[in-house]
Amino acid sequence: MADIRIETLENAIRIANSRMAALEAELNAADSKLGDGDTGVMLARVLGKFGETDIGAGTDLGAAFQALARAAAAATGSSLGTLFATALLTIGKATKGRETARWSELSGLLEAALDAMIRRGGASLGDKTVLDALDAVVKATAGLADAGEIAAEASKAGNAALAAFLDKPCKIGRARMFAEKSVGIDDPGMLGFVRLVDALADRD
Amino acid sequence: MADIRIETLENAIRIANSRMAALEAELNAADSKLGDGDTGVMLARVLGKFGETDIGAGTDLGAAFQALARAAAAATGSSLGTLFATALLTIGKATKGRETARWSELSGLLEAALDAMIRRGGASLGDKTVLDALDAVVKATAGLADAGEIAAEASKAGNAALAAFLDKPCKIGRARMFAEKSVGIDDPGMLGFVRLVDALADRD
Amino acid sequence: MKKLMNSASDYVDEVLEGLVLAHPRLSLGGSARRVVHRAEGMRRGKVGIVSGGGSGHLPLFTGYVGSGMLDACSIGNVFEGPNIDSCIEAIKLADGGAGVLRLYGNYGGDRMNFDMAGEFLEGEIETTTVLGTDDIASAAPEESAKRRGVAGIIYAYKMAGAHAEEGADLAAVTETARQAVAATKTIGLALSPCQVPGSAKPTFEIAADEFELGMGIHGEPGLWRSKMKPADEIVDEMIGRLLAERPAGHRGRVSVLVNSLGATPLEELLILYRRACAKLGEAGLEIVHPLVGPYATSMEMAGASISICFLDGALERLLAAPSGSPFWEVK
Amino acid sequence: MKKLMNSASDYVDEVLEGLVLAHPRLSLGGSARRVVHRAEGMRRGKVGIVSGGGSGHLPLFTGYVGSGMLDACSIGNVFEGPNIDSCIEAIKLADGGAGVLRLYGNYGGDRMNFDMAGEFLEGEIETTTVLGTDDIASAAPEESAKRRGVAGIIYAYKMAGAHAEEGADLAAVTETARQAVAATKTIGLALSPCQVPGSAKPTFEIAADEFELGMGIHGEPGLWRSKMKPADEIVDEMIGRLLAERPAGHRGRVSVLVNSLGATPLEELLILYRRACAKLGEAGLEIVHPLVGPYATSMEMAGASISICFLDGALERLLAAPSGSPFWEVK
Ligand SMILES: Nc1ncnc2c1ncn2[C@@H]1O[C@H](COP(=O)(O)OP(=O)(O)O)[C@@H](O)[C@H]1O
Ligand SMILES: Nc1ncnc2c1ncn2[C@@H]1O[C@H](COP(=O)(O)OP(=O)(O)O)[C@@H](O)[C@H]1O
Ligand SMILES: [Mg+2]
Ligand SMILES: [Mg+2]
Ligand SMILES: [Mg+2]
Ligand SMILES: [Mg+2]
Repeated sequence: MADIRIETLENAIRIANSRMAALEAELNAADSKLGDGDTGVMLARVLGKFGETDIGAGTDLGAAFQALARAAAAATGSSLGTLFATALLTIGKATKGRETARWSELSGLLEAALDAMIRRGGASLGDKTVLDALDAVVKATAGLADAGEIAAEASKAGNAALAAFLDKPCKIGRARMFAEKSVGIDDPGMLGFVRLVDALADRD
Repeated sequence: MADIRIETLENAIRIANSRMAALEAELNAADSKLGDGDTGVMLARVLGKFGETDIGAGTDLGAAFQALARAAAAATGSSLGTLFATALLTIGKATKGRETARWSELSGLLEAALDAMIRRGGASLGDKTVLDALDAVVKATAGLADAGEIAAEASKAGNAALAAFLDKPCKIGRARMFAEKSVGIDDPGMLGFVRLVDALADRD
Repeated sequence: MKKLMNSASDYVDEVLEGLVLAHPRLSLGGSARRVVHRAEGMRRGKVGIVSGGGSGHLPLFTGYVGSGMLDACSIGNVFEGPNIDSCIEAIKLADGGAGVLRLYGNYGGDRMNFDMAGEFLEGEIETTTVLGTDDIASAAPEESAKRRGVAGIIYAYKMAGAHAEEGADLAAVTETARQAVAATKTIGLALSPCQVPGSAKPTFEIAADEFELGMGIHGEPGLWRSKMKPADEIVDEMIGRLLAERPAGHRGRVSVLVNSLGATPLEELLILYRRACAKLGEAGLEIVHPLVGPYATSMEMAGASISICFLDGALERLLAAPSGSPFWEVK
Repeated sequence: MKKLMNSASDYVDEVLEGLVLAHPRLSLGGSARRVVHRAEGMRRGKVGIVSGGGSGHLPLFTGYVGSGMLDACSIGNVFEGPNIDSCIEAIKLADGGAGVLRLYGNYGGDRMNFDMAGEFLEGEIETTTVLGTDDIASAAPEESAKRRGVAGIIYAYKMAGAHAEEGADLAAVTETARQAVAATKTIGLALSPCQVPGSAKPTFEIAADEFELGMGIHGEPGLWRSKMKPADEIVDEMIGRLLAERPAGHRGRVSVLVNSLGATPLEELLILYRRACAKLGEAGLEIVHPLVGPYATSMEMAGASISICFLDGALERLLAAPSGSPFWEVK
């Protein structure tokens, strides 16, 4: 399969946006169990803005990622949205000036994004957040070079993380106070991430 | 039958109070169609206060009426309550110092009360208020001397007034604005008065 | 409807106790503790101004007791007029020897009790009366004297109060109140009802997607109901109806009050106010001293009213004068 | 839930436009018009104070911009943090050359964006941070630094703001804010939810006869639910929990804030305040400068919070100092 290029990104944004139509309500519902119920509406807005952002004009893949980071940061100041922007900015810096990236680089790029998100948000792996699913994807895709294989392994790993954390208590934010209540409930950020990875891997 | 005396009053208050249990909701509902829905709760409170007012100690019938007037005036400042207090005060003044009144005097006493209520409230006969039912009772009981006959005629006249006004428009207060809406609806003050007269006449 | 209260029968008394605890410039008096008056007492020689009415409309009426506004208020049960004793006591507490203006909304019970109180005090305290009649939905223009008083009455409190504070005599203060009432027009809209404490039912019913224009502050029926519309459309109709009552010869400066009936949050009031500004601007009117917030409520009723006070030079000067009431301070 | 608005996407922008129209001392700025700041600009040499957060909490945060309080606020969408650009712009607008204190509630998005804004301005504007953490239901006392900031943060605005106005330097203003936060404890209760504009559902569900103690201001779950109880019983538990957090060595003077979450009317707040006074009196505490009203809301949510600010001499002096913000004026 071809390298990662701006069209790859544009295609992913289209897929994510069409998946969001149904996912929005699911994420809102998940967040409303212990949070404020806005994960879905926020993510839909951010992905919608991506769809409106023109990233196809140039040939700089890094610049495209950075444009998306700016779009996310302009569209919201919520926790997940800001972490999303942080991740995109990090990947953008790493691919700045390049026309393409190889699929074999993806795991490393995601790992850099993960580190930046940990630094920015102050949460730790194991806290039951989007970070844990991303971490699982980083690990499962390390060393892989084939886009199809990466998609399949990422999806498998994300779902495995979701399942593994379902019965663990949440350790951040207000939900921490209700650690027992968070047992048996998916973290909305993790859920959103895994569902979108599934959609990109065509495994809805 | 005996004359009107303080015990007659006490007995009437007991009857009115027990009738009020079911009447309260009916009057609130009637008032909520075009008014603020409080006729029943206010009247129940006023009659409840009457039950707590000690009027049996002395032998002055007029003083008893005046004590009730004060109780009503203390319990509410609503239109109907204030008119009720006005009526009781007027009858109290007319019977001041007397131990009894004859039943044949009742129509005249009520007429004096009606005049005072018209002066106080500024409404006219025909406006579709409690005044119209009272006026009908005054007229129907004029010249009668027997308690039983008075009760029967009062009840008949009150209900006839209620029926006659049902399809007329209300001409006072905010309901005036919705004159067409008030057609087919009982005036809550008139309804309360007639229902209580029925109860006193034992014609529930 | 849920209420944070102890019992229906203690509701009003506990509210008033809380009010004077929270606002030490207010005092609770009267034989039944149903009069709120200025804690510092009346200044000799100043014309007194009393108002009053049923409970359930805070900050009306009591919240406007203070220097440059009201001197005393008599308070009735929820949505009932104040009783005669409290009216008598309020007038006495507002008596500084220069007469007392009775300034309250045009409701049957209130009127009868304030009238009786005045008769009772005849020969003792000189009194005059001005009735608030700003609710344009409560009677046609030809019958404007029959209209009810709603939120817009606070303009009359402010202007008459400032005039009295300056030392104007009873006739002049009364005339100012009369002019302020004549200059002020209000229209309201309701989204959801309130419930009188102790009552089994809300004051009215309305569908989850409907609103009513022109509803009274106790839930009395309004002009029409409709499915929810964009706020700007609603404001356009409200402003249109208010401007239709613009006094002949008015010169172009107005104050505007966008008032919450209780549950409607400040966010929504500001959306209404934004549009009201635009429409008044289009009509060539200039807004001074706008008021946006809960100024006259019906407990937890959702909805809002818009009042326009069509100013002249004298009224505008009095509007800007100092006042020290807890819910409308001007320094 | 019915809302007087035009569209969900215009909600925040129109609210902010209405706000600055109604309060000319406030200005709307920033590239996306999501910063509210003092219209008269920053005084050179004064420490700046910025706050901010999601929309839907008026008069928080923007209503406390004014002399002796905040200098600028960055505003996010409803219940979302302010974005990084608005945080950067707010800090710049609050810069008078003496550094800027970032003083806001302890919410993830707000924190990340204010942090990034500070990093972005490193070397250009000196910044410090104090997080509001007054909600005692949001974490155990051992983890009080993890608590969320709710209504009680306005005490920190007031005290730090007064100190900055007096000319204190950044370190001193920051320390005052820290002390004010440490001295203030809040607990809330909810009766009914609100709805985020554009969302299909209310933020939570609760039975018609239930209330929840300790609920978060976005509807996050609280400590327990129960059938409705008499107000005094509810207040007793709230005050009991707040007094359990009374700082060691506190001398006995407090301020109290009884705050409406939006739809709960002033009448009910006063019933709560009346009982709070009695309980604090029993505990030997004296109340100064009480606040009763809608100070920090969640749009049309019904419910209330009680905050106690345990004063010392320095904090009390700053509490009483003048301030000119639209929703908390002291003269
Ligand atoms: N500090 C953090 N570190 C990592 N992930 C976080 C952090 N805070 C929140 N999240 C993620 O964001 C999700 C919540 O997102 P969202 O509802 O948009 O934010 P908010 O809490 O601002 O409403 C959580 O489910 C979690 O996965
Ligand atoms: N001015 C008046 N003259 C005669 N009757 C009146 C007058 N005002 C009200 N009423 C009577 O009182 C009734 C309403 O009473 P109530 O609901 O207690 O008063 P309020 O209008 O103060 O809520 C009306 O149905 C009418 O019969
Ligand atoms: Mg959320
Ligand atoms: Mg009524
Ligand atoms: Mg009434
Ligand atoms: Mg959020």
